[in-house]
Amino acid sequence: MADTAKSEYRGEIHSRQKELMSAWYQRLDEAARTGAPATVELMISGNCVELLEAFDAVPLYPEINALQLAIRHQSLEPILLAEELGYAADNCAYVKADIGALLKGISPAAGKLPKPSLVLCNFVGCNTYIKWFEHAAVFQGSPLYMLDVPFLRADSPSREDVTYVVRQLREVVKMLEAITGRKFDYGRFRHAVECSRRVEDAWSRIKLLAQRRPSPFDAYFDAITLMGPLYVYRASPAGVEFFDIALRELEARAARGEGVYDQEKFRVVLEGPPPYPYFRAFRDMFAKWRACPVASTYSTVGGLWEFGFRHDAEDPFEAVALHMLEHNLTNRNFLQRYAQLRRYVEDWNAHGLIIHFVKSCRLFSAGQGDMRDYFTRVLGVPTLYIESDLEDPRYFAEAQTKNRMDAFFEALEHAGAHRGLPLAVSGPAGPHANPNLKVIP
Amino acid sequence: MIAGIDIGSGFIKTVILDDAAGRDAAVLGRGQVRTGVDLEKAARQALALALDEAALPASAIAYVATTGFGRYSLGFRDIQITEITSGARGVRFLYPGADAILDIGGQSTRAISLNPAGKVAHFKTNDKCAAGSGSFIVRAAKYLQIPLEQAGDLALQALKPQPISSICAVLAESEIINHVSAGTSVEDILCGIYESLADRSSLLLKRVGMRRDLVFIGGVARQQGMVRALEQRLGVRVDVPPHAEFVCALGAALLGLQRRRAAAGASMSLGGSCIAAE
Amino acid sequence: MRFAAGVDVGSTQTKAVIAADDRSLRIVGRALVDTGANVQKAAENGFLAACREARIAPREVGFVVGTGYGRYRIAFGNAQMTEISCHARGAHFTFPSTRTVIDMGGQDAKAISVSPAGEVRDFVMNDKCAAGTGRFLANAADVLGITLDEIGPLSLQGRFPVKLTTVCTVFVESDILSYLAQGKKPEDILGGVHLAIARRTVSLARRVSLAPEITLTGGVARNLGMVRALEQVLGATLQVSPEAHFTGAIGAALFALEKLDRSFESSVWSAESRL
Amino acid sequence: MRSLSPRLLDIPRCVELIQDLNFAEVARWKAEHPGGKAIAYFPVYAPVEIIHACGMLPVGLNGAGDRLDIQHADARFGSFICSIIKTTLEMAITGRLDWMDGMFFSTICDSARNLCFVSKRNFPEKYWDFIHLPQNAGSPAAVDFLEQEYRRILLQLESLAGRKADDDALRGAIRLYNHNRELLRDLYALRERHPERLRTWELYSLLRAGCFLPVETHNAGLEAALAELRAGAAKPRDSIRILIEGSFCEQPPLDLIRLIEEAGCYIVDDDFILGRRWFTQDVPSEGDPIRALAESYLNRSVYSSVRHDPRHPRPRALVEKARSRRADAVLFLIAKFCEPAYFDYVLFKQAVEAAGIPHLLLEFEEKAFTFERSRTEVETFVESLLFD
Ligand SMILES: Nc1ncnc2c1ncn2[C@@H]1O[C@H](COP(=O)(O)OP(=O)(O)O)[C@@H](O)[C@H]1O
Ligand SMILES: Nc1ncnc2c1ncn2[C@@H]1O[C@H](COP(=O)(O)OP(=O)(O)O)[C@@H](O)[C@H]1O
Ligand code: SF4
Ligand code: SF4
Ligand code: SF4
Repeated sequence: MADTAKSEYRGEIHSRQKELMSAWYQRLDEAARTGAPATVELMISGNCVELLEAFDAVPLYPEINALQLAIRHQSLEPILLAEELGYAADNCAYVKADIGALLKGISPAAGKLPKPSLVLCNFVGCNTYIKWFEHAAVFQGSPLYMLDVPFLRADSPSREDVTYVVRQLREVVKMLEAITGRKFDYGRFRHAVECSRRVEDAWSRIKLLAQRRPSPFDAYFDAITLMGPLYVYRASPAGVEFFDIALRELEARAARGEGVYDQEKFRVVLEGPPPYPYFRAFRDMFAKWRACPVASTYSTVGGLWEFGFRHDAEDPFEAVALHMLEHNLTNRNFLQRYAQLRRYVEDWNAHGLIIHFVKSCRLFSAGQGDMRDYFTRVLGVPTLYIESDLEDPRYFAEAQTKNRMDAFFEALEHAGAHRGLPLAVSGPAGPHANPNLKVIP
Repeated sequence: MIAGIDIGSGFIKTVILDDAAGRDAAVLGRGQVRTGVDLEKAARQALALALDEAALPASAIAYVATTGFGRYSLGFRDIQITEITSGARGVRFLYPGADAILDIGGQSTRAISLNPAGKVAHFKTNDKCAAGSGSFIVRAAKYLQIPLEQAGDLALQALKPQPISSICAVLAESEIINHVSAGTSVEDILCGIYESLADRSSLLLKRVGMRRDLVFIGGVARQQGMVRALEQRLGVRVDVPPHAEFVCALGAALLGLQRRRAAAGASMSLGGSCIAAE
Repeated sequence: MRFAAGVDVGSTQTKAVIAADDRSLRIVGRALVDTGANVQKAAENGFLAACREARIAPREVGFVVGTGYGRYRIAFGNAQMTEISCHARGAHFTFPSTRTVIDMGGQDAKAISVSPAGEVRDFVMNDKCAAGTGRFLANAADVLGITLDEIGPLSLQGRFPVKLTTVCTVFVESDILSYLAQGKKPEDILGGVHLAIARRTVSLARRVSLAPEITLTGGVARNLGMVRALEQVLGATLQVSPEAHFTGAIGAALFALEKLDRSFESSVWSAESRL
Repeated sequence: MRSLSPRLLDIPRCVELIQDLNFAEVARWKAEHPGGKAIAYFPVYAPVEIIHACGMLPVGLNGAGDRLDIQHADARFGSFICSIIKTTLEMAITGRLDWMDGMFFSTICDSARNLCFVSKRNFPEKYWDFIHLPQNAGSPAAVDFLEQEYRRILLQLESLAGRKADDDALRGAIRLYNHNRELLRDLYALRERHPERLRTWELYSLLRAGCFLPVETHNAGLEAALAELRAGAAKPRDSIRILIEGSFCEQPPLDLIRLIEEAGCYIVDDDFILGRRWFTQDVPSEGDPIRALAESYLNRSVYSSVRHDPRHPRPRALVEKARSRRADAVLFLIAKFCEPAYFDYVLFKQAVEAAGIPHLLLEFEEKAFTFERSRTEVETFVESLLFD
């Protein structure tokens, strides 16, 4: 569709992203063939890639593999294989696709995937991680370390929470020393943490660019392009370089007044992961209405930085622990997610909220009905609720989803939402800056 | 004589088995009637039809084994067995080396795998949803205005099968109608329906661990289009016994026979579980 | 005087309405035809019949908005809108104080929350399974051998509604048969059928906040038994207009009138409809 | 129905307690203890000793079964979410939990965790808390962390109660619950040896009734029941011995448990209401009680799908259990949409198959009220083991 081509920004970011990601897969392939470098299977959520960098170990993110399979329409086969093994129709399909692909030897890249030297379950929020990595360790015959991160049950973590995580991180260091045969290099660790800080700075500024009107950055679909390097290369100079380029490119775009849609009509906030098997079709539904996702919770699964948190090299262990405990979407509680979304609607000047319920993921989806109630009834934010899945193509009904999207945007259009909206300021706006947002008593 | 009565949601099927002939059992008569509101009455009718065919009086029946969803509803039964156990038994009798079974009836789809000894190893049944079962085809035939009996053969003549995306037996109607109005041939539509039903069945079969070939029973097994779609989808040989819809009734009769012999042979009754209800 | 039309091509029935605008808005023609196999034809027939009732020639109609599941198949339409927008609009026109619209059609059910100005705020629909839709009722009527017009009133006579074990439109047939076999009265069975659907619909509708006043639209609104069952489960009264079945078409006609009024900005869907 | 001890705790009374959505027993306790607080907890496990030591009544909520028509909760939790999440919320929305002063959730699954916070928004006047139960049992840091977590909870409860709970009160509570678990262990052992004497649905009723009663009352009732059962006798039935796995959180309907037994099964072990039987040995009642509770959680717990312990793989534990109970088969009785149970099923299945133990997977929903399909499946399973 012509509209989509227009909405999809292509710059140097994209070619660099491709290079980086294929270099990553090459290193994994190398590890599969030669046994080096060491590889650590890790979850994206609140990942501690800085620690790996200190050992020159390569992270292996099964979520990235699973989503690659889905985007390429290759997820159904491994999912079905996993279901033959006994996985339920209602288990997270990320897990099924990953385990199925593993057993079938399917790799999303040209090369092979290694048997990880360590399966490091950073249990950051999602309980499915525990099961997933238990199974991954069993099926691959790799050692498993369960890094237990206390859930964020208060506004911020307690001293005890931080101590607990730091103590475990030190146990991981011991394990990595044994596995890699290298001594832990504290200086390198600090350097890795410092790289992360710089990447996080750039990434945050990119996200804040989306407050402009028109937004030069699609914080949902385009954010995903940046998320691969963000998780794989965050703690390395390559990551710093990449994000510097990205920021420069997007700032230049903003300076020229270019937007994702030059005649941006609607601005929406997205909750929930995208339907990867129908990524393109879903994107088209936004393009049809020139609706730009200006902020999304999905892009904060790995880390939430736009509200200020940075890794601090002064106390690198504590910094990593704090990131895992507090500054990522999955370990934050559901009400903190409401607050995050509300802030997006307000400060990013959005017309409405789109909640994408994915059947696989209860972490994201369980309770989104209540979220909808809060946003429509309490805050008066126009909200669309749609259901499908992030990995399993059997749960996406294109015609029905399109019908719902059309109805939502028809309603916004009818209400004249796209007219008379003040230009967003470039810095963070104050509370309730958004005239679209009315708190209904 | 032993009677096996399968009280299905659509039809009641009865088989009369000869228990006199040494070790081998022989089917003497069959009867089938539509399941009405009064299950017992319909079952008696089916039994009467089978007795007619066997040219036997009602008094010749010494033992009655029931199966199917209405297995508990006959007062005059001696034993009741689930349709999965009896289907497996019937298939094992007809195909001693059978590996897996698919049984599609009016409202149900069942996949069964057998272990090398011929016992039920695993089974799966469809959920509280008629998607994928025989009534899907009954409805489709109605919308397409063709007799059900011809549906299977018509599908064999398809040139360009049109898949059906809706799994709901009811909502598929509009899709079928759309195909008709778009000028798609009845053959292509039917073939597409069979293909999507075969898709769904293959999922169930995978989950019970089907390995080699398949025996297909139940009313839908009479439809050649479905048989071919399954063969294509699964890439295995699909056997359909003659009188495929009577296999559960046959299996029930065989199990009845076995129990009767065991009871006659030993003073203590064996098995018994669900049977010897309190 | 200016005329505009709304054509709601539903899965089961096609509804067409002609709206006229001279100082006040009026509905001057309506028609109801079965959708059947030829969606395009049904839309055309419905539209022509509505013109006849309005005593105008088709070319006098300045703008036609199509809605319903077959909206993209209307050859003569000027634009399309979703049935959600149209039902909200139509219901708001009939009952300006309505805040929630429940639409029960042949193959789906939906609930829409509307603002005081008649804008859609939130909506839910159930459209992957025929359970709890008009088809469910039609099937029940079939099995019991009575007409659709009769089931509602009959269900109201049921004093001891049965508890259905399934909401599947196919399985309900055997459920009903087995209740008959147990000697249950048709009115009690129907009472159970209506209650089961009402429960299902209300629990769907609660996803939008269900603020009063609540309007029932769609073909099922003609079924008085369903209206009462819904009211019982909701614990509130429903507004039901005699035109309930035409609500979607009325909404579409009103949008069409608006398009006539404004030299409308080129919006996406109108651009697309010219493709 | 047999009556065990008319005065204290007979089976019909237990069934009544389980099915009472008005929680009359809790209301009575509150009336008898003016100012007393009732603290509910969501499955699977909660440190009831701490609640008790604060002078509060711990109430184990295990959903509402089929006695509640879900009208509101579906709108909050939607599709693909297990029943217990919805029945729990529905009870709260419809005012059935008004007696409750607070509620605990813990690290079992994502749905339950989100329910904790959704509840907090909808009922801000109550105390809601989430206990992080460590999943890294192998690390020495875990004990220290859990001890601190329990101290945090103790502080919260103390401020809610307006009184302190000293170590002696905690030790007293530990002893009471140790005794409770011992009685339950005895009942389980008795049923395992003589499944004809004590049906599982009866044992289940006795067990679950304890969720709504003060532990002292429950102990007395169990003692009487045990004495009576030890003396009793019954005719053995022709049944296969099965072990139930997977019902640790949402509970199967009582009728389903009955149906399984009627279809020809002796249930010789199960994981119903697992949290009340959490420890395999007594919690030490000497020394620091909070430390003892934390340390017991990590080192003396049953295996469970909601607790990761690298030292004791669950599949192996299941096979050992099946062997030691001389079970003919394993019945995986899993609540629909229960993700932890679904995941564990995969590895469990491999383990029991390797061990040559037949098994069946049966899904249920606590809100179900007809079981035709389940009946067919269980009967077929029994038939496949009995007929040859
Ligand atoms: N004459 C026929 N030719 C082809 N198919 C038939 C015929 N009669 C019935 N069927 C198919 O068989 C199904 C009924 O199968 P059956 O095994 O008897 O079901 P049940 O045991 O549920 O009553 C019907 O739904 C229909 O699809
Ligand atoms: N006279 C009537 N009495 C009762 N119910 C009716 C009547 N006419 C139609 N219906 C109900 O309305 C449904 C069709 O509703 P409609 O809104 O036209 O659906 P759709 O837009 O999907 O075609 C039918 O399935 C039927 O249940
Ligand atoms: S449940 Fe959600 S967060 Fe957890 S692994 Fe699956 S997709 Fe990821
Ligand atoms: S999808 Fe169709 S066949 Fe399945 S339960 Fe719903 S109405 Fe029945
Ligand atoms: S039944 Fe399973 S999914 Fe549901 S709350 Fe309990 S543990 Fe979680």
